[in-house]
Amino acid sequence: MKTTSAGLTARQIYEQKARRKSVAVATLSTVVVMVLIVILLPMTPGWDRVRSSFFDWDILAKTFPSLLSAFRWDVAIFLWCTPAIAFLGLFIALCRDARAPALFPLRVFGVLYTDIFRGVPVILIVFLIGFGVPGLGLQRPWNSPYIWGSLALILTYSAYVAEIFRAGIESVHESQRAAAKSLGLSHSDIMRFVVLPQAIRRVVPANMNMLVALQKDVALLSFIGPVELLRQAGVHKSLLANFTPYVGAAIIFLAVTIPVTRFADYLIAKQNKARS
Amino acid sequence: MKTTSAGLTARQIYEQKARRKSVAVATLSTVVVMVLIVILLPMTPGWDRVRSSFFDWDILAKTFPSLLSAFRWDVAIFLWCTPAIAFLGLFIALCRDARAPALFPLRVFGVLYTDIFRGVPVILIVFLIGFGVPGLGLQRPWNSPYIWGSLALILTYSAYVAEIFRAGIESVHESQRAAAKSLGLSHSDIMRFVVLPQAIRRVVPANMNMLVALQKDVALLSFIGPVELLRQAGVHKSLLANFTPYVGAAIIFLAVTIPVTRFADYLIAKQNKARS
Amino acid sequence: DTHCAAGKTLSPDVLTIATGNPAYYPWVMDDDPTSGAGFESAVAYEVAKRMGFEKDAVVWTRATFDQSIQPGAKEFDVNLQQFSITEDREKVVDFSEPYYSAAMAVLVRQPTIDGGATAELASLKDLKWGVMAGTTALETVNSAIAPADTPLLYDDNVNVVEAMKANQIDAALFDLPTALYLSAVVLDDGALLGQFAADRSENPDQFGILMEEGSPLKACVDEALSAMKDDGTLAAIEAEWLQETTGVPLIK
Amino acid sequence: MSILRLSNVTKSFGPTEVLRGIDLDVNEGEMICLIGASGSGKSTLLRTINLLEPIDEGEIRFEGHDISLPGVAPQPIRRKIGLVFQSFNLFPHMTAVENVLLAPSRVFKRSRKDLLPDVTQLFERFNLRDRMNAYPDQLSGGQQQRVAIVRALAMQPKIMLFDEVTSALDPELVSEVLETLLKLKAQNMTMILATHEMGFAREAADRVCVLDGGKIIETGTPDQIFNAPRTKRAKEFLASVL
Amino acid sequence: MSILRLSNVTKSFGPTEVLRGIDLDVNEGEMICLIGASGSGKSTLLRTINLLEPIDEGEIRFEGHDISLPGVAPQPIRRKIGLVFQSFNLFPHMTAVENVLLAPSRVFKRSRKDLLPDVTQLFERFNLRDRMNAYPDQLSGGQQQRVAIVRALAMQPKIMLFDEVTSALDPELVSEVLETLLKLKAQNMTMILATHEMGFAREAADRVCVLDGGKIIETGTPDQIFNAPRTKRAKEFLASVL
Ligand SMILES: Nc1ncnc2c1ncn2[C@@H]1O[C@H](COP(=O)(O)OP(=O)(O)OP(=O)(O)O)[C@@H](O)[C@H]1O
Ligand SMILES: Nc1ncnc2c1ncn2[C@@H]1O[C@H](COP(=O)(O)OP(=O)(O)OP(=O)(O)O)[C@@H](O)[C@H]1O
Ligand SMILES: [Mg+2]
Ligand SMILES: [Mg+2]
Repeated sequence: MKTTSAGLTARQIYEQKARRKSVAVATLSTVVVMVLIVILLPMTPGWDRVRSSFFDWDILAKTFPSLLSAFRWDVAIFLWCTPAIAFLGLFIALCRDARAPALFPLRVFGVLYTDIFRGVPVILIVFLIGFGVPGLGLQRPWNSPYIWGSLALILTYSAYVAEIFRAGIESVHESQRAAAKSLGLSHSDIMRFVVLPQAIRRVVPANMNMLVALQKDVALLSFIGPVELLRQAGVHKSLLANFTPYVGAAIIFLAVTIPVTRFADYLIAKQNKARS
Repeated sequence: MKTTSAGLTARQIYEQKARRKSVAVATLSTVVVMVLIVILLPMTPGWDRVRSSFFDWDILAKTFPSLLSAFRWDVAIFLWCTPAIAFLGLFIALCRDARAPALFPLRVFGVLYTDIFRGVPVILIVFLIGFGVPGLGLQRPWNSPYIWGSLALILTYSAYVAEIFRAGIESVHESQRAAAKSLGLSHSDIMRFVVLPQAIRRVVPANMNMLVALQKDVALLSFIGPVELLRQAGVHKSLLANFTPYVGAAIIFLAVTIPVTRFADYLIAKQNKARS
Repeated sequence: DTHCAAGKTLSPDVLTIATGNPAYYPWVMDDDPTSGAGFESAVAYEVAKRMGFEKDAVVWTRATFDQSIQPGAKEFDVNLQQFSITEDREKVVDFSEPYYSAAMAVLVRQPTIDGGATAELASLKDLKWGVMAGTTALETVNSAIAPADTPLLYDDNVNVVEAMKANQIDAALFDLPTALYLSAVVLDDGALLGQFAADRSENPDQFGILMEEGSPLKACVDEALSAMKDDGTLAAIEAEWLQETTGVPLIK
Repeated sequence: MSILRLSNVTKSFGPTEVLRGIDLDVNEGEMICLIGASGSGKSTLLRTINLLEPIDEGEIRFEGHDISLPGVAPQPIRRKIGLVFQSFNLFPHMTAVENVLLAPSRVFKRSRKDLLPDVTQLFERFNLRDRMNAYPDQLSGGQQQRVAIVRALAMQPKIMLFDEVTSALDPELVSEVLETLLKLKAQNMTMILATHEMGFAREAADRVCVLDGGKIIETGTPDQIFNAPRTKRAKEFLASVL
Repeated sequence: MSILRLSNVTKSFGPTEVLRGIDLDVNEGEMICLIGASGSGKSTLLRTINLLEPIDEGEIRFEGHDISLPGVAPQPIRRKIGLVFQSFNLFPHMTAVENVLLAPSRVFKRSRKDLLPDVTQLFERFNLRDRMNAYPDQLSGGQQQRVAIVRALAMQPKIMLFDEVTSALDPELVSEVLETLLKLKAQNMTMILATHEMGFAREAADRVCVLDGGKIIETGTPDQIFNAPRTKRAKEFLASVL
């Protein structure tokens, strides 16, 4: 094979051609599929009805601003729940890792806690705590559904986050602990300086995915009162008897969750690559 | 150190003592904590109210049979969704892995699919599909909320399961593919005989966790009509103005989810151990 | 200040009234309770006035149905949202005297009537029913009609109607004014198949104003309501906002 | 007679040039050892011959045809060129015999029953008869590598490539694998080995090539290379490992 | 003078006896090499000396005290006994100097500023001065192992244990680590090495112990062991690795 005048080898030229060809094929097949969808879908019998029920542009335009402003509640609830979840999750993870016999009740507590809160649907916890606890006779403002609904989310998610942290702690190779021990470091120093910093770093992507799930589950608070995005969409739906506001809500969720999910996927892929 | 007459070394005797001591300490501390809970809790001012609101034995006994019978719907929905999710999830995972240029639309479809269905709250998908599609003019029995609600779950969960499968496929070490390639096997044979069998085995625990999540999210179908466990508990709650039926529902969920979660955790731990 | 509610409200000199989110026609017109238009809105302002709160001393808030009938402290002084008075609920919240006795009406779509459904219990048994969960309508369906298929349950009116549009259910039971509104406005081909009269002895459905358990306002509200009944104001409001309902056949 | 001829083979990963003009002529029945520091390009070279990596420039002639030409279907070539890696060779979900049977049964479309006698004989020949039904994790590292060699042989390759097949093994297990290689040599198999086992290269190789920075800086008989290296880099490398 | 004396050290993992009565006497300034097949118990022996594994029977006397007695606090002992593993030694989230500073700053409660001059000197001594602020993954394998050695030395141990510190390294990197060990020997550090590097053991060890099945089957000067092994197992083992 000789280098040609353009500075490209015959192979590179061939590959360029092949690449151009495959781009062309890909474009063509994509266009064909798109055209089929765009032409065929409106030909289905119920299309008009579905379009006006789910994709009514005027309704979307009219309701979108209020949806956006309701979404601020989701964001706010999310923001105050996240640190609490991280903190509580780490605490529970450490409970489950406690080894001294006197701490046995802590370990049992950790196990029960994660079992219960991972085992019951979030929505049930939201109902139980969000409706139930304020019903015990708390006075305003301490009976706010924002407080107790958020607590329900915090309790549930910290159980998942605790398990993630625990997996992180266990994923730190035994020989790291052995190396730290062999230097004469104490148990707590080993956990604090050697194990946790590595564990927490490793579980960042998994925790990002939990954040996405949390962001979506904030919507469940709407069932106990707070007028956040989902409830606002539901109100519009009820008044307009049209489901387009739900589509608007879905768009808002996607705008937040896709980038974060993607970023988490990217981090996980990077980590897997670094590990292999 | 000498072996004693009982056949135990001094060290073993010491360790036996230490073990006995730590069991004693653990038991003692657990008992103390339990006693504190049992004695102190009923002394709190709101205890009577909590007990009658959440733990009313009569109400539990009265409502539990109907809760159990509603739970059969959860089980049934779960059972017919699971195979569909596994199948669709694997298909989407393979779509995302498609490499030929003519399959580019499939790849795009796979990406869009997982992004959308992982990004929107399940409850929204349930509303949109459960009410929307039957609205196209389907006749009974094809417009049943059981069918379309299940489809909503299937679509959502297969997006997650697809990502799990994809992670499994990617976790198969590159050199396994290389070894298969070097033997002259074709692309599809490599996927079928070498990659997938390993990938699927590896993601069993992760998929078990998805099953637990699915079992819990079946409850969301109640929002479009079906009277399953959560709805049945809600009805009792509204009419009796008492939260005990929710506690009953939580107990039923826990009875199913804890064993499965535990089993999945055990499998994951075993896998991690085998890998390190 | 001499009126009986003085000092008993959440915020001094202001009466906080809750309604649903959204609030439905004809109980509140255009989801705007402050207009005084709509039956419950009008009743609320009248009751408030008789308790010593002029129009500008009334503040509206919103609360979901479930949220309102939970035990515990409330975010409102009084709440009108078509709450049916029941014994179980009386244990955890307080209700005023009834301000409306609701007939319950069966909402269907025209094709169901064309399919042969009539206002007779036997015919109703074979329909597929949908009901709002958590309301007393469910008990009425189960006890009075006892349908062959278990009813499907929904969280709000529009979901019931949507299921009806999707042909997932044939019939739904609502209080008559709501049913009239849904059939006339929300459904293209809605119709009322029949009604259970308001003065029925079994499962009577009477709406009360809801207050926190042990609310000191209950006496004042009751006093205002009975005065309104006595001087015919309540009947006048009802006549103004709620349609004549005699056109709907009674269920046999 | 030359079975494989590389001329001016060049390969970059992005900006890093990994192979910088490799010329190599392999005769039938010859055993060639590639030695060189880590990162010098030994593995990459073997992978390009097996068409696992496309090359940028140059040509690879196998049985007279330029198999590096773009558009050449790789599968039929790969069957004739066996490749055994350092580790992760066997498919862990299949027994030894299933590992060996997979490729011939799929590629030649022959039934496993048909294939079994030949394959059993191969296992026999390499003293693995009694391990045929074991799963990879029930085999020692040395046994695993020998099964990998059997698997490649079952495709009846014309040439075998070995990429540091002993370097992941415990020292006591190295010799059994090296003996297997000697057995293959005795049967006149053409072989290219990338190896760190200098002792073995010295004793067994027909020719030794020293790679450095993606180039063959020296090639010759083991005697020439180990006793009288000509280039400075080769001298340094040999000093560091001997 | 004896600094470490093991008598009849016995250790099982469940049903498998891993150490079966080890007797070993280590004098100050001595360098002892443990050799033996994989699984013979070399690593376990070193780990028991560092109190990472409790023993079942026997005693371990360090500076005259039986440190294997149940109830002895392990931390103060471990400080005085440095241990370097085959790999995964360094804490990957800390730079080289942070790795080295962690233990002395926490254990001796001295400020990092206080410690820095001494530590810098250690880095200097082992030619790592310019790599002090690199993270482990920015270091070559050989550099990593040398930092691990520096980290152990920063605790001013009385004795250093090395567990196959070169076996995960590329061949060209082995020599720099072995040179470091020679440097330590020149400074009269007491050392026990488990190693597969027979050449090094032969040249550098004061004494070589051959382990087999959890027992020291032979011990003597390198000359005795490598040229005239007495036991049959030792002969076999040496034949397989030389
Ligand atoms: N897929 C790849 N992408 C980028 N760089 C690569 C890739 N594979 C190898 N390299 C680089 O190519 C160079 C040569 O690698 P190669 O594995 O061929 O060396 P080697 O001689 O086999 O070394 P070793 O003795 O460690 O196996 C190295 O610098 C390596 O980092
Ligand atoms: N934590 C453990 N649990 C159970 N068995 C173990 C454990 N650690 C080691 N063993 C077993 O003890 C025996 C001795 O292992 P050890 O690691 O001490 O050998 P070694 O001489 O260091 O071998 P190598 O040269 O492979 O490092 C082996 O059979 C091993 O499987
Ligand atoms: Mg290599
Ligand atoms: Mg070892």
